[in-house]
Amino acid sequence: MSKTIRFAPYNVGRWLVWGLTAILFAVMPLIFTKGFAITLLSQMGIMIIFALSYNMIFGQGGMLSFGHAVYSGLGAFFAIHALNWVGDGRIWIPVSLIPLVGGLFGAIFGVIFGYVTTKKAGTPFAMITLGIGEMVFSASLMFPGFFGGEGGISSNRVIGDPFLGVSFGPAIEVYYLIAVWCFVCMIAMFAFSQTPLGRISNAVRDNPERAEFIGYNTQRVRFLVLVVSAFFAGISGGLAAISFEIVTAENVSALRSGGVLLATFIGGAMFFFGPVLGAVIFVFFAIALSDYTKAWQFYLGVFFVLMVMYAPGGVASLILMNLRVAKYQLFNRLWKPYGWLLAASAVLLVGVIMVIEMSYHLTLNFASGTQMKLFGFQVDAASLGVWAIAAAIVIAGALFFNATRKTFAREWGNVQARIEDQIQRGVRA
Amino acid sequence: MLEVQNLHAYYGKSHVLHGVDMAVRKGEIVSLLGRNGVGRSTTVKTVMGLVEGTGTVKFKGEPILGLKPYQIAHKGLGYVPEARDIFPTLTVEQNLVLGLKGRSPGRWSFDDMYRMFPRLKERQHTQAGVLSGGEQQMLTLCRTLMGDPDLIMIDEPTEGLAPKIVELVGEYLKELKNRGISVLLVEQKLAIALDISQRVYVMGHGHIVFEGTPEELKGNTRIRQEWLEV
Amino acid sequence: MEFFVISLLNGVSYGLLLFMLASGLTLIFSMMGVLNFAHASFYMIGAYFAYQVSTWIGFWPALFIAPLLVGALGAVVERYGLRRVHKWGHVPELLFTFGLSYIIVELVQIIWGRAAVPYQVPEELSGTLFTVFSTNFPAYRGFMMLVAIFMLIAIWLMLTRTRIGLVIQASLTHPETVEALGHNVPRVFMLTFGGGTALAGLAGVIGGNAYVTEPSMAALVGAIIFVVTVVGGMGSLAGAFVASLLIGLMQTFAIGIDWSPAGFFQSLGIPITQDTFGYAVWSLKLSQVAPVMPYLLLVLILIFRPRGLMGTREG
Amino acid sequence: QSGTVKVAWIDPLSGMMAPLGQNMVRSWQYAADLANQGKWAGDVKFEVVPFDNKLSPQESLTVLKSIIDQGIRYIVQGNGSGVAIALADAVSKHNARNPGKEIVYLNYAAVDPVLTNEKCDFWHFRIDINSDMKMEALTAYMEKRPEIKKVYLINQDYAFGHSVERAAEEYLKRKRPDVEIVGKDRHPLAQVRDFAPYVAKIKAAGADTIITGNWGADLALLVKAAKDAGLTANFYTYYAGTTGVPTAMGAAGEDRVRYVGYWNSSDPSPEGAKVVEGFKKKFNDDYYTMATYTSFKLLSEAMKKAKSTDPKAVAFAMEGLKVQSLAGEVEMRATDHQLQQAVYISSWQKVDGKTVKYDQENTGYGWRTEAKIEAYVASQPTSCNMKRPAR
Amino acid sequence: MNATSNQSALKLADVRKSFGKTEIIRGVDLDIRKGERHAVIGPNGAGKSTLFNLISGRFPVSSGKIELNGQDITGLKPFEINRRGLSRSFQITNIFHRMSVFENIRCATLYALGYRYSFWHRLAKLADAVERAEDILQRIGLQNRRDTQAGLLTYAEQRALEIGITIAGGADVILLDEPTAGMSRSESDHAVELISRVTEGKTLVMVEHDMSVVFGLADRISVVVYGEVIATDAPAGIKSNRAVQEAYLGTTLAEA
Ligand SMILES: Nc1ncnc2c1ncn2[C@@H]1O[C@H](COP(=O)(O)OP(=O)(O)OP(=O)(O)O)[C@@H](O)[C@H]1O
Ligand SMILES: Nc1ncnc2c1ncn2[C@@H]1O[C@H](COP(=O)(O)OP(=O)(O)OP(=O)(O)O)[C@@H](O)[C@H]1O
Ligand SMILES: CC(C)C[C@H](N)C(=O)O
Ligand SMILES: [Mg+2]
Ligand SMILES: [Mg+2]
Repeated sequence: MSKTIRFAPYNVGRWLVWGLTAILFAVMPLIFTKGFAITLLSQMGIMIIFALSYNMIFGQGGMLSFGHAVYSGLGAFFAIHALNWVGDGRIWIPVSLIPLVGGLFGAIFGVIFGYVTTKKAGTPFAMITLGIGEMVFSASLMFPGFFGGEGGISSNRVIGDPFLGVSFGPAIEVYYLIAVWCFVCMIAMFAFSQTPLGRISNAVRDNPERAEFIGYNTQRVRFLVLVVSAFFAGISGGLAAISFEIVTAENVSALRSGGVLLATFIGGAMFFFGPVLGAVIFVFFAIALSDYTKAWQFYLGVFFVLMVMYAPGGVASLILMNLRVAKYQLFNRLWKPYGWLLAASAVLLVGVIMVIEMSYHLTLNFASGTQMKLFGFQVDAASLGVWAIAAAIVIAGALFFNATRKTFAREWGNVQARIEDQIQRGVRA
Repeated sequence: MLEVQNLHAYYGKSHVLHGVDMAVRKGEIVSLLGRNGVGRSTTVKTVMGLVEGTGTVKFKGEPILGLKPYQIAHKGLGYVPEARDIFPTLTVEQNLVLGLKGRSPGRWSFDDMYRMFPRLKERQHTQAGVLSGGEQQMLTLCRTLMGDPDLIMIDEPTEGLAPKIVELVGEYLKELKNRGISVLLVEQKLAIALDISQRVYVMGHGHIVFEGTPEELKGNTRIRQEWLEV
Repeated sequence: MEFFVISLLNGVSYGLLLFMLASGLTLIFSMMGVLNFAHASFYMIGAYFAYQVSTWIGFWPALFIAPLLVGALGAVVERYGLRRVHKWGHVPELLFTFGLSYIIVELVQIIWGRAAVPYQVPEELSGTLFTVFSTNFPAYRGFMMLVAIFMLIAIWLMLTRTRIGLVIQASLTHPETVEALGHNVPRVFMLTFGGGTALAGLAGVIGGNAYVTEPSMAALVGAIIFVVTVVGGMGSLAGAFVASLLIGLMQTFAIGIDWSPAGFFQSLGIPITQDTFGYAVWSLKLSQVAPVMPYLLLVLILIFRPRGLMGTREG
Repeated sequence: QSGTVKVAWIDPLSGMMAPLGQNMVRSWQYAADLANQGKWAGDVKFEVVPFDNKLSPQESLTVLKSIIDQGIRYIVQGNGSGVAIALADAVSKHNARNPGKEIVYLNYAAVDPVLTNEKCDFWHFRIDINSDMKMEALTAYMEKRPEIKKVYLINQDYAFGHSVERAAEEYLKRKRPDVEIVGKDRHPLAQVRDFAPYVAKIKAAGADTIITGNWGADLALLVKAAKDAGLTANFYTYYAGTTGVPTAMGAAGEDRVRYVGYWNSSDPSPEGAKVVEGFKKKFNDDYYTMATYTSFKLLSEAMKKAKSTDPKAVAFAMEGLKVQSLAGEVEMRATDHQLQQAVYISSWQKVDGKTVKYDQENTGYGWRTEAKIEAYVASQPTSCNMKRPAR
Repeated sequence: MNATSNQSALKLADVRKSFGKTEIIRGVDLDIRKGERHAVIGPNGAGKSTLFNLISGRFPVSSGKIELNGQDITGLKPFEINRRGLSRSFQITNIFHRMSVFENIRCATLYALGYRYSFWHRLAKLADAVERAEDILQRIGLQNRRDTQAGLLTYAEQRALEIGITIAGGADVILLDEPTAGMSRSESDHAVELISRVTEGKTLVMVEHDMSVVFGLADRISVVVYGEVIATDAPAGIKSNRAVQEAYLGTTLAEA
């Protein structure tokens, strides 16, 4: 499960994957054209860069940071000031290159803070990053001149005359700007993981002491990786500045730092593509789901905790495990248990969602009465009958789930054992 | 005292013990010999409840298979794990304290331990993690003794010990026996095992392939060649 | 003088509250190696439970019942959550509690809403304890101090009179071996976590009505108590005590002092004006910097004395 | 014209200021009901859709995006000038980039003067009176009270708090040069849980009067800490009427707390009394955000005048419009979109049924009007240079 | 036997080390010649591993001086010492568990091949690193475990990998701490053979309790007792040394 993905040189698969990614970036907004979808996709692009940059230190480098938003956030602040300066005519940079300003300052702060934080590893590192994160956050409110105080700094990304018809006014133009940056950054970060420094950061993660005895200054390794990571984080901040046209203290807050950790872990920190999935899921929760339910943070939290408990390799590991099953052509044995399991989970989920949504409605939507829409039905959240139905569904779902879970676990175990067997035999052969 | 019948054990899906039968009587030293990886440690761990197994294990006539390790320990079975299972952040003395099951020491006192290995006395208040390999080995043995077991299962106690200390350990095991404690010794070093034990078992790939006295084993070149030597 | 005495009292009472929180965190960390990110969430739950119970049967029963309930909840969390994650190491454990803190806030909001609840200081304690010069010192703050000190003694007794600490520390690295020596490790873990969270719950009972009981109360102290535990030295109870008081006093006094570098230079006759380079920095008053000070302290400590004030080990 | 006009309400429903938000969203929905029942805008129905912005400017913009996606064209907001400035800016940009999809922003409580001066914008309308007008009135009242000698300024550290602090210093210096300002404090907005250290400081400074723009929990907790410590200074506030503060003041605040606003909900006109009573009956809560009433009046009249519910037409129609609020006639000044209305100063007193009719938060205390400054007196010039879109 | 020259590869002069109040290493002088295979033996807790830790820079010395190939390396960091041509293995296996066997070795070659902290080279294109790694895999006999995750290897394989990592950087002075500990007879015979093969032409210093290994490999032996070197001699001399017998070997020597 905790295997790093390895590509043979010039493998067709890699070209295919990158090619598909590029096509996906290009056609997504053509499929989902609503204004809302564009917002969602743009945010995903930004978050992908941020999460991948975080994973450079977390998954690849073994540094658990609680303050990564410092780099994206400070990058964003510098980017937005740069944007304003461009607007004032004080400097000239094309808007499309503003993210580079973010990246540059992200890296500069990576050098400054990283010098301090990377002296340590493990828990002390985590704690210092927490401290630095909080410190920068509090300090940001103390220097309103630069940070704009509670209201933050706003800007206007539409500057000067449109270039080739692109003014960056319409959201779709901003989306494509983000998409291009995101794609380039993804390739760059993947390439980084295939360099000596990238690989040595894996080594330092696994066993820092031993790394010292093969000639590496682990502190230097951590430092360099952090700076590179901060650079990409800064780029994501710069893109955020362009997309939102406002940067506030929240951009450097613990909430952001926590968010990127959540996203990365959910996606799967062990795999290069994990954080990409994580970012997509996270943004989906935070933006799409939040439009439908006030309880989205609850669902996100539960989802995260379940992942930690049952799939610490993240969504990516789940996918890879299933791909492995498919590769060994054992899926036919899993269809049925899977079907039952999913059916049971669906029932349970419906019940839980009913309970949660009705409770939320009762405590939070006091003003609009107790009537609410649930799965397309009009229900009265205060009526005992509806609660009884919900409870019944939850209980039935739980029993059903428990029953199917056991069969599934057994079959899954068998299948995995067979695969392992085959692998073993393959090695012997 | 300890009876093991038809014991099977698995790590995940890999079947490690394929029906082990053996017994240890009161007041004797029994050695369990065999090559690396045949499952000697696993046998002892299964008896102790650290690995799940099927079959029968009786201690003092009571079935103990399926009990939790701490319950088994309270029945008077002691276990000295393979090398370096000391608690690195605690001091030597605290390690020993944890060996105690109740409040009061049984047959053994701290002083007995320190007399046995004066080296430990010197390091009494040091963190156990920084002890040398050999010192750690001594500490594990003493820690289990503090719990006052009636039968003690020792997994490769001489590994990493200087030749001279190896001899010393042999002496102390005999001393245990004299105090009425049974010993199940898992060993690699034939010489010492044959020297001190009353009976020996030889294990090969998950089951017992030989049972007898040391003399019988010395005489049985076939077993020795097939299961012990290269 | 009046200002000094009152600030001292305020600082100490705030510091002691921090200590109540930090002690549970320290206990859990030093024994189980788990950095419990949800610790402040249990503090919050304590406050809400106390509020709920006190609306039914009054504050005094709540003072005892609420921490017990929180402790039971903590034990359940350990039994069915943490224990499962334990085998994957400390980072997943930490992340588990991190995720838990998200869930707890949401649950609290589902049950009690997003606004503050009216959890009040009981009648008996709402008066004035004594008057310093012309300022009143509220009785409730005195009560807070008393509970904290009582708790400190209780923990100290438990740790010195029992072997629990040793068992847990040993189980961190070699749980199987400890179990083979005859200790019921899972139960001890459960009790420790339950105990630590109960302490947080007690702090919630006391702090909830002294300050405000609302859903962001956890996030607000969360970071600070980490500062306390790290500055004091991770795993050191004495350190947590000293650091709590230090930070409590530091924050209280800092708010009250308007000293700034600019003022200092001006009193030396060096003019500092709007146009001076770095005016934004020079003109910062201590009272404005107050929120950053704990974190600055944390970073400095970690750089120059990574073990913390009284800690024995790094990390 | 007919149909339903959705009005998005963007303010905090979570965090320290949530109680305030809850009270206000109720007020908005209540006022919408009044407008709908009274057919103020003919067949047009209003629907208030609440959005929680957690008091954060950034979150507000995210919320604004989804409001735009949902096709809502009217937004109202009030809690926090920081949020207001960000929203006004974002609305202005959106409207410029998306002609035909404009949004109108009614600001019902964010009173930083810049919004109707340097940063004024065609799409922004302020229904409250701005901070400088309030301070002008407050200091005029203080001018006649010689017992005021030492003043302490404590404010929230953000746009609005700064404007209160600045205005207080400036106007006091002009009107009462003898008054000494013994201390100034800015504390983080909606963060402080314990004001005891601040109170100790105020005490040490020997202040007899406190001027503060604090609102909601920030004022309630300040008052509570002052009460606990036995501080005897008088409070001159902007928002002692906001949710939570009356309870905190209780009897201890009698005659010691004053507040400046655009209405007195304890002593309203007969029309106002109906609203206050109806609201109390429905929610067991106090109606004090009179701007909700005025806002629907303005919108309704403007829609009738423009014969359209299109935001652009309505915005133009609102300019210079005069309507009846619960405190008399008010006018939306065209030059800066600052509503011109009277200013009230009231003090915290026992309910007596005559001058103090309704109590607040069931404390038995309410507001007694001390002074009323008519709109034309309270009015101030503006530096606004409004850019209007082509009609 | 290796060809030994008279130049010294590693030279310790009055090296001392205390932990707290206890002095563990109490003035050790040692001169190991280039190309020599040197064994360090001694009772448990004598300070052998500590000595290794001092030489390799894991702990700072309390006093004394250590020279590597004539250069003073006292007080340098482990990675600095490694870069000067000294590499060590550990008594407790110390590998990169989550990486493949091949990656373990390749990482160990990178610094020495001059790629240092590069993030402008592509690993897959570094022919020299790949070549050297493959070669070492061959030599330690793990080529058919090339892509296995290191943590999944058997104990003996991990020990072999440990040695592979140690020699991969091409250091000319190699320290091995109990390379055959925990191995069965046959495995340790295999290990001895492996060690003598891969350290061909290099200077080797090792700690070992297994006398058959020691006497099979070493050109010279030093005996450490209580933090002091009580004897340094050829194997035959050590075997017959009374003091050594008393302090360390005991009577079992006959069987070894
Ligand atoms: N935790 C485990 N998971 C999977 N397989 C294991 C585990 N522990 C041991 N094994 C395997 O079980 C078999 C028996 O192991 P065991 O430790 O009992 O052997 P042993 O006879 O004690 O040998 P040694 O001399 O190495 O101690 C070996 O093949 C080993 O690889
Ligand atoms: N960090 C440390 N702090 C305190 N004492 C230490 C430390 N490291 C080692 N020691 C002590 O130094 C002594 C020598 O330890 P060392 O590990 O060097 O022995 P050794 O010769 O390698 O023994 P073995 O053959 O048993 O491995 C031991 O008594 C040990 O307890
Ligand atoms: C709701 C109000 C109290 C907001 C405050 N007047 C401000 O301008 O920020
Ligand atoms: Mg074994
Ligand atoms: Mg050693």
